[in-house]
Amino acid sequence: MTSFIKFARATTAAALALGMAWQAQAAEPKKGGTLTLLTSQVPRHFNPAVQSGTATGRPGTQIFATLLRFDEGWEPQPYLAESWSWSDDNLSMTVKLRAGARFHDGHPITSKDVRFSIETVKANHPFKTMFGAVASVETPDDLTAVIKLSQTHPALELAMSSALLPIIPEHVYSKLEEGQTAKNHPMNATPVGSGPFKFVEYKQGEYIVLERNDDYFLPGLPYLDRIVYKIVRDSSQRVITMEQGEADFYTEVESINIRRLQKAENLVVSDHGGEAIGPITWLAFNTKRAPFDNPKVRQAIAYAVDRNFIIKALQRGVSKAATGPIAPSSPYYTPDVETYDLDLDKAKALLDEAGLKPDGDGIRFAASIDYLPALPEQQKNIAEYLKPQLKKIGIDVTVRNAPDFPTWAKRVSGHDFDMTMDLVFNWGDPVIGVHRTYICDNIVKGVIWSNTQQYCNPKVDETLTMAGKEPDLAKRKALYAEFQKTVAQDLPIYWLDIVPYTNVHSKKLVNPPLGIWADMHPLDKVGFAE
Amino acid sequence: MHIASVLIRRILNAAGLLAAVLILCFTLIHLAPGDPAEVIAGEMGGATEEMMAEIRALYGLDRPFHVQLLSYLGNVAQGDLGYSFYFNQPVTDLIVERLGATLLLVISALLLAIFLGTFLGVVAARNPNGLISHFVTVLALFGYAAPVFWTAIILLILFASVIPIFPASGGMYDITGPDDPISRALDIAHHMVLPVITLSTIYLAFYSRLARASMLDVLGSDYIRTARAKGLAEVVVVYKHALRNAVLPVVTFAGLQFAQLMSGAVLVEAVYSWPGLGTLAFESLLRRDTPTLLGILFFSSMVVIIANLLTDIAYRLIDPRIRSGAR
Amino acid sequence: MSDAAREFEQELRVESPAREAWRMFISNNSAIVGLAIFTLIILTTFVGPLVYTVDPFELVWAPLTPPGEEGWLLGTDYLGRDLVAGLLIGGQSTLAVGAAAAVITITIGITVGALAGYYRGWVDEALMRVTEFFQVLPPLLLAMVLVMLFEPSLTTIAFAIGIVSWTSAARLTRAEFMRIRELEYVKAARSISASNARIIWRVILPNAAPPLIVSAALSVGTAILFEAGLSFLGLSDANVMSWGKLIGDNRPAILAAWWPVTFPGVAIFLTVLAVSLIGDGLNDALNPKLRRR
Amino acid sequence: MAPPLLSVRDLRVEFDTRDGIIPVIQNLSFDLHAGGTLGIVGESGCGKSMTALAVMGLVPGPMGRIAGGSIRLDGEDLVAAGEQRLRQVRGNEISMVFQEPMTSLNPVFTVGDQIGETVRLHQGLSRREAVNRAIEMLRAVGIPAPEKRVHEYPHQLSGGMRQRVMIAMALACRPRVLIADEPTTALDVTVQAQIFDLLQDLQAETGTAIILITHDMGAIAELAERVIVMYAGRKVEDGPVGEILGQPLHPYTKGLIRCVPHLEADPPVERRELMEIPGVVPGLSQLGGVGCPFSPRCSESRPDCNMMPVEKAGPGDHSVACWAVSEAAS
Repeated sequence: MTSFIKFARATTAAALALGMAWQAQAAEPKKGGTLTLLTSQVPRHFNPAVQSGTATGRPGTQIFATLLRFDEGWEPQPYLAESWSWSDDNLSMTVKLRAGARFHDGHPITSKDVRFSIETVKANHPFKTMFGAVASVETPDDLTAVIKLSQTHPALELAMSSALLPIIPEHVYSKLEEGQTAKNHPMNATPVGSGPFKFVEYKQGEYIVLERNDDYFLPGLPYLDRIVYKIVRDSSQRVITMEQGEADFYTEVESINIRRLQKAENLVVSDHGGEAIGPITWLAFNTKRAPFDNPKVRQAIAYAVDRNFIIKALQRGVSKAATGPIAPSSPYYTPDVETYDLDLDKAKALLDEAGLKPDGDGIRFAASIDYLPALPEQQKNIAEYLKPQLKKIGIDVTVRNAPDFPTWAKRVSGHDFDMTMDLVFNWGDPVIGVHRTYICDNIVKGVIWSNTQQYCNPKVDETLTMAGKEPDLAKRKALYAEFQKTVAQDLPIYWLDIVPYTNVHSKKLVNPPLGIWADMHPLDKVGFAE
Repeated sequence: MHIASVLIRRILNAAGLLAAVLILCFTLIHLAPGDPAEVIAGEMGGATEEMMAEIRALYGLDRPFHVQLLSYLGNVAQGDLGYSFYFNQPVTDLIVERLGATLLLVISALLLAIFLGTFLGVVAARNPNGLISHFVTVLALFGYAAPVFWTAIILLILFASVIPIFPASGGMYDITGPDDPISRALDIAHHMVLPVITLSTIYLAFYSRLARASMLDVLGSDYIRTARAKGLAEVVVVYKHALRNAVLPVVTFAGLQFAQLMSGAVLVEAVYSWPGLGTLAFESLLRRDTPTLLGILFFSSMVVIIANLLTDIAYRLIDPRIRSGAR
Repeated sequence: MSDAAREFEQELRVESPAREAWRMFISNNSAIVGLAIFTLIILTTFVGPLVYTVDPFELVWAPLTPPGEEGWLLGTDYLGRDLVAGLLIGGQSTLAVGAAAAVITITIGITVGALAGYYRGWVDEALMRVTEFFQVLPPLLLAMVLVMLFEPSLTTIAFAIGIVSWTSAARLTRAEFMRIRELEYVKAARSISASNARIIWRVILPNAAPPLIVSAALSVGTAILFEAGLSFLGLSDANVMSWGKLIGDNRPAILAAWWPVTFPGVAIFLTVLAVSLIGDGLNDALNPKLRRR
Repeated sequence: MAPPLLSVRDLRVEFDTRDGIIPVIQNLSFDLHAGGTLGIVGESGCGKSMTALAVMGLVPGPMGRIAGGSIRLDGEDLVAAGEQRLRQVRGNEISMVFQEPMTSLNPVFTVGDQIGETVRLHQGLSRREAVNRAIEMLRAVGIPAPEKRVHEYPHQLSGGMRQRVMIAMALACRPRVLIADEPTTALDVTVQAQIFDLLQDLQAETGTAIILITHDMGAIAELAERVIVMYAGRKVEDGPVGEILGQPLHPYTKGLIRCVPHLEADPPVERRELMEIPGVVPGLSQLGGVGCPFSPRCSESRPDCNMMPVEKAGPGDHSVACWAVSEAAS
């Protein structure tokens, strides 16, 4: 076991305790039953190897098994891999596959499928940092795979769980006809995996039906006969659907509806689960555009924003403060940075220093703010709040409406913006979800969720490169702490808060998915009470 | 004019219209900011420039505009509406299923509106100062003035939450329910009630008023006096002799308003998660899924054209004067 | 133009029908109610903000404060903005969009219809093809595409609505023109060689006006509903308050708070109701056939 | 003499209007004998069509109603009869041909359907029998190729044809009374003559009594045995056709006859040109006054005329309501 995991366990004692408390209650569910989950998202297809995101990830993790799975305490557990071990130099991992495991079409799972899967993900998945360090995968026998790394890569274990590394059958997905690539392979829509549930039917925009894999490699599992994902776009409708008992689980509950759901006698509301995802809501600046190229201006704005108001009033106390680029639920988080608590006088003083004096109407300059056109509570609402709030320090803000994602993405990725609200995921390890936003290399015009702030600090680059491959956890933590302090000072982004993945589930449900990946995790132990 | 030449003329006309719809909309969507590659990249959680280029090349988005347009039109002419960037499916497959749901909703709503509206209108016309007549007037005003999505939300909260007699999760049927044809049909009927009522409200209002005015007109006509002079019972006079003449404007408007009805369906589908073309249109618009969006515009235009044709046929069946080309 | 023609035109422009229409209109109770509501709405939205000066974008109190509490008459919205201010200022833009869209609708409709109905032949044929084109496309879908394309602002929304809704006005105008151009006085005007433009705008149009006025009045209501529908789908201008935007933005909170969605809904309802009552009143007053009933 | 088939006594029909209750027919009495022909003449708006509707029980409600008097068919008072009984009478015992053949037929049904409907209703014929009867009737009214025409729609027929269809429809059940309300007004002159001939032929054949309503004295002269002249809802003169035409007593009747040049065998030289009665028929709101309604237009007007004249018997079987005439007769 790597020191990373030990560290992770130590620093997430709270999460562990909660997980144990939950496990203590857990009883053996009965066999059978249909689990109905609600989602607002419409997946393109079900192969997470070539598609990131929760829409594909949720059903994808039921259909495809991964090598490892993580429990509620950030602890890696055997899954398709019966065991795994690291070489002493941390540059090679040997994975032993479970014997007798088969894909849904009856083909046995071999180490060649593991190699094929890693190669496919490496070539097609947007998170290049996940397997960028993998040099080769050797297959000494059918049940052994040896993953060779070009540099140490502490994030590898996490990247082998959830939706990040689905083991896909080579004999199915290597067959490509003219004009086909892994990304548009027809079998992505009718996937063949080895997970606890098999794909049955997808009615585009309506529902997804999965059924029990009777040949599942974990004996006695899963409990459920069937999983149905119902796509319900409207949040209020999801609430009444749960209240009426027409569904058993949904996550990403809007804060506005939490109180109402808590009152329902048949439901349990929980904010556990999904800790690994780490979605940070932030305000990003275009650091190449005046006056936002001046750190003082960015700091002034940070001082003018009342993070407390956002958390307490706009998010109704549901969210937690995010003070830096790494989510507080991460082992690498440090609270020891400048937090820019509300101070309008300081904000005005900083603007004065920057030479931005108010005119006759008290206006210093005009600026626009964009927002990601999804999750209005976390995006549009805050942008609209900033309009009157920043007026208090003399900034005349125009909210730029983005009717849809492409419009917004075009502006932000094209660097055509002043400020924008955004929501970006940590994805478990900083290497996967954090580096991309701050390194100079990743200033790529036209690519959303690259370093669209165009922030470039060679010192930060150097720190991150070292942190990414540092196997020693104490040192790694120190490096990330340094990184957090620096960017909090430079402030290319003002981090606001993290809205946890609040979920609601039926009281009849046993072992609801409340782990670090929430329902992007095999639901083989979920079932209904007797 | 010869019937065949009329038919050929109409088909040519329809083909021209559809081509115009495709060309204009293709251009419009092309002009919109953002492209599918960005959407796909966004959904994947970001992408490198090479991946974006790869996606664009995969869907031919890197070719010049006119090449894309011509190749698209060429494909449509061969009956191929293309492949959805976003949903990874042939557009025709994607649409055909949704089209059924939308047509089920729209046609049920239209029939309800026509029949109930006509009935109310007739009853109101027979007693222009009676209670029903006032009710029709009030209904007409309210049905017209209340935004349809607003009615939808209120009905949903009222009849799925406060008095939970209809399914809250919307959709067309409950996939977890029994799947024998009869149970499924009943389930669909159960799911249809609120959307159909909501959508028909506006038109119910409209048609009842139209039918009332038209019926008043017809009841004052000479042939109604003739019918009465034959000794026919009032019911026969009204429902046999007057009604068939009075529904003519209703039928005309039903055809003309089919496009508007499809519009209303977009809003109603959005509230009730009805898996129709409206929802699909909105989703594909948000995702710049040009082939799907164009396919929807193509199909809905075609539906409107067919609806107009059917209106003409219905009109001919009801009114012999049109049938023989007189007038 | 000859004296004869001028005299002829003056003869056409008799004052009494307008006066009689007005008499009919004001003797129609529901039309008066409509006019009263409409006047009241105009007055409140345009004069109200001069008296009630709260900024509709200002966060004044806790989000979703119920009506009447803490001195906020209609409560606050999901951000804590005052709903009274939102309704007053929002009403201005909603009414402006409604009026602008109606003007565009009627202008395009009358121009297309008049040219098609007057010139007939290939002009008619061509214009009717264009009309058909706009008639087969579901208006909301087309408007959605247009608004997305040019980004949602009051201007784009008004234009989009106008562009997708003019067809019925065009058909109406065309039918009226076809009917009127065959009437004796038009033939007379033509025989004294009045110009086509003059015949279209000064001779036929005034006589085709009654149904067009009714249609214009009703299209204000339709446009307001349309704006609300687009806002509901998220296609609204974030920097301009409007009733549709209030409904669309507050909709996710409807289970927690009914008021931010209800009040603008009622405002839209009353406005459209008023406009359609006025439209009906005008219809009864201007349509000589109905006048006898 | 046998008792009259249809006997109308003191008929009063009222309408509610914005200006109050207006009597559109007052004190109207007449008799019709089986097989006989009664003409009712007068200008438009004199109440002659309303008389027909009153006999049919079709006074348009709810504004209009029969406010008094009786209409007896074979002694049975139709005013007192229920709606159900009236429906049995309409189209069966009394039927009617309307003024406007162009609009009086329902455009969406075939003429066969419309004729057959009556016999199916009143005589319970089957569909097939009804079609045969319709063909028979169409042949009887002189429509060529009736087997083909029976399946045609009204718009496919000319005006004269349509009026023949109307007559066929009215006579399909062999009614005892046929009311023909201006049956030829909307038709060409040549067609008018054909229709009148047809009516006469059919009457001779079936023995149906006819009430012919018209403003055309020529038609009366040709067809009717008795004539009543109506003005402003009242009967002003009543008598055998020869007497009325030969010796009109009422100034209004005289005026009507003068309008038709050839009826006067030897017109005075100064009346060679077509004559007309000056002034216009009084509007609805002017009905119900106390004076003689014709006096404003009457050349023989006198002070008495501001009181309503009473009906006075003239020579023979002739009566008239005019102050001037009463005096002359006394």
